[in-house]
Amino acid sequence: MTDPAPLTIDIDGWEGPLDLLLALARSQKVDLRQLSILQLVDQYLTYVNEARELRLELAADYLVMAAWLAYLKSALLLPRDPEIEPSPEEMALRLQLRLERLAAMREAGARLVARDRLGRDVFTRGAPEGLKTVRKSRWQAEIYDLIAAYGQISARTRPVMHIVAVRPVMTLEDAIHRVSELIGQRIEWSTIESFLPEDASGSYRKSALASSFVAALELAKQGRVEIRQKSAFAPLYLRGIEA
Amino acid sequence: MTPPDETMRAVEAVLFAAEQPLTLADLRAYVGDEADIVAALAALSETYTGRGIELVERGGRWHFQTAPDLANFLRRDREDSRKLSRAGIETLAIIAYHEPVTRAEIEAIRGVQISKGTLDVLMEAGWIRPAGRREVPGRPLMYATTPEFLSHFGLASRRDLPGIDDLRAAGLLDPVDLAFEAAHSEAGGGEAVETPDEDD
Amino acid sequence: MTPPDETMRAVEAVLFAAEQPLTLADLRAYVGDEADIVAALAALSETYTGRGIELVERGGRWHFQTAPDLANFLRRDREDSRKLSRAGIETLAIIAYHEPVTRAEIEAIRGVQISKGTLDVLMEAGWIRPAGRREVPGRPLMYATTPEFLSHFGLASRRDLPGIDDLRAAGLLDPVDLAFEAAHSEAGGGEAVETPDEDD
Repeated sequence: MTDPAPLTIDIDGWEGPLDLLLALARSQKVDLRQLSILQLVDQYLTYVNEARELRLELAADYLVMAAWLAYLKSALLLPRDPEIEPSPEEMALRLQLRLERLAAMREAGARLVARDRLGRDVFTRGAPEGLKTVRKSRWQAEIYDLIAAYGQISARTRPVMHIVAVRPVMTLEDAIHRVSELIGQRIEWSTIESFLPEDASGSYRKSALASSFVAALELAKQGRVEIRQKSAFAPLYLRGIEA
Repeated sequence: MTPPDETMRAVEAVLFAAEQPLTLADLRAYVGDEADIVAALAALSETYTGRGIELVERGGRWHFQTAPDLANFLRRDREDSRKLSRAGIETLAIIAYHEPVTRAEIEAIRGVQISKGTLDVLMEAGWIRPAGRREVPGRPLMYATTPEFLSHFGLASRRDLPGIDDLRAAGLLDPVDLAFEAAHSEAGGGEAVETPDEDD
Repeated sequence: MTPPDETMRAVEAVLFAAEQPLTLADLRAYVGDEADIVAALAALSETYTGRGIELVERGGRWHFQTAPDLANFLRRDREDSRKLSRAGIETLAIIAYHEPVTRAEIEAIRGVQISKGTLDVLMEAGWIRPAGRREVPGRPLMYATTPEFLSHFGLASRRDLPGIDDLRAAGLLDPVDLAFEAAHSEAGGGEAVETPDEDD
């Protein structure tokens, strides 16, 4: 194996084994497609050995690559064993394809950053006036919304006149008069409902019931009526007190 | 027109990229002492005559600017259609019915405070305008509607706004709670409340 | 040279005043729908040929910039704040030439893991962006370049990437597996190592 120009050992300069391999491949000064993989393997192994002699700490992935390359080299040199898959040639081809791709991208990156770059080589206007977007709102409202809103405000805030319709009610006076008249005829306990007019219905009946109840309380206070109720919401019974 | 020479191109590029107007000395510092900056500026100035951009000198400093007559192209209006808020429509209604009216008066009628933004929106819409000051302590500003208000709402004049009686007839004055009670008691079979004319 | 008409002047002024490159749609929004913007751009482009300023299209967006050959007059002496690491340059190139591409695919090409900061720096510069997920197990994020990338590197489109046609023709943008299959089947599995027949 011809030893290529010795590389200076600078392990920190490489971004991994593939990067180092590419640099070594370049030192063969051939198109990567003409690359001698065996020579590359030797170059790599030499490099790693030198680094070890210098007691440099080598990252594990460099050593893994070294082991794999050593295996590849022996496989390439030994008589072919058709049982082994993939074949050493295939492994070597894959390595070469990877190196080609890395080299291509490395070169592309270099060409890219060498272009005339905005803010470095070419410049946009230093003090542009700027463009304005004037955002205008076109407000929507219909005449109905306007009128309805005013109606609602008026309804909400105008002094409300309460017109109480003529309601069919039994006044307290009527109820007192009625209950005191009827009670004279009832010696037995009678429900308060039995004191209501028979034709009373609806809200008039409710009114009559309420007034009759208050009338009963008033008459009880006067000592003219007794009231009995077994429990809350149970029927309310009235009976006259004999004078 | 002068064909661009190197100095002229350099002056053009330097002025274009500059963040501030540049003096002759500034230009020399970039382009070089030997160059005939003055001639380049004159040639550029001529080149840009009648174009969208012009080269101008203000107090010994040179810069490019867009041609003043094109200012209208440098802004673009974007119209968004937006619905007026409830506060907005109510405030507008009060102003329309009561104008001229102060903010405090609007609040008294509405029974709710109005934010400054509400009046701003109505002003931006072009529907209201300041209309003098009320001659009371503090001289508050009064507001009134505009001709745009009338045309937007299709009114020939403010007299076309329906009056209170019209509103009542249209059922628009029904207090919400009264209507509720009516509906409620009807459902309960009673005939308690005088049914307000709800029918349209 | 075309004498400047109104549209041309307006387009010139709008592009001049803009803080960002503008698309045709942007220009239409400012200059008007009826105007023949494309013709105005072509005329302007011609007018500015050979001048200190040039009109360029980058990824469908137009802007004025100084002519590249005048860089020596303009180069500012602040250090290039966007100095990229070698890893950054390679990663950017891989994304630009392969987009959309996942992190694992970038790492496969470079043979090393990408440190987290590398993608961050490119993203912060506004040159790359996440571009969906690859529909494979793990659904890895893909990356692609941005319009700012094209502007910054002076590319009208990705087709302008240096050497991209040659790289594609040589199969160098295909994954190793694909290239391997091709080379292997052509060579019939024989002595493919030293001279794989890659040329199309």
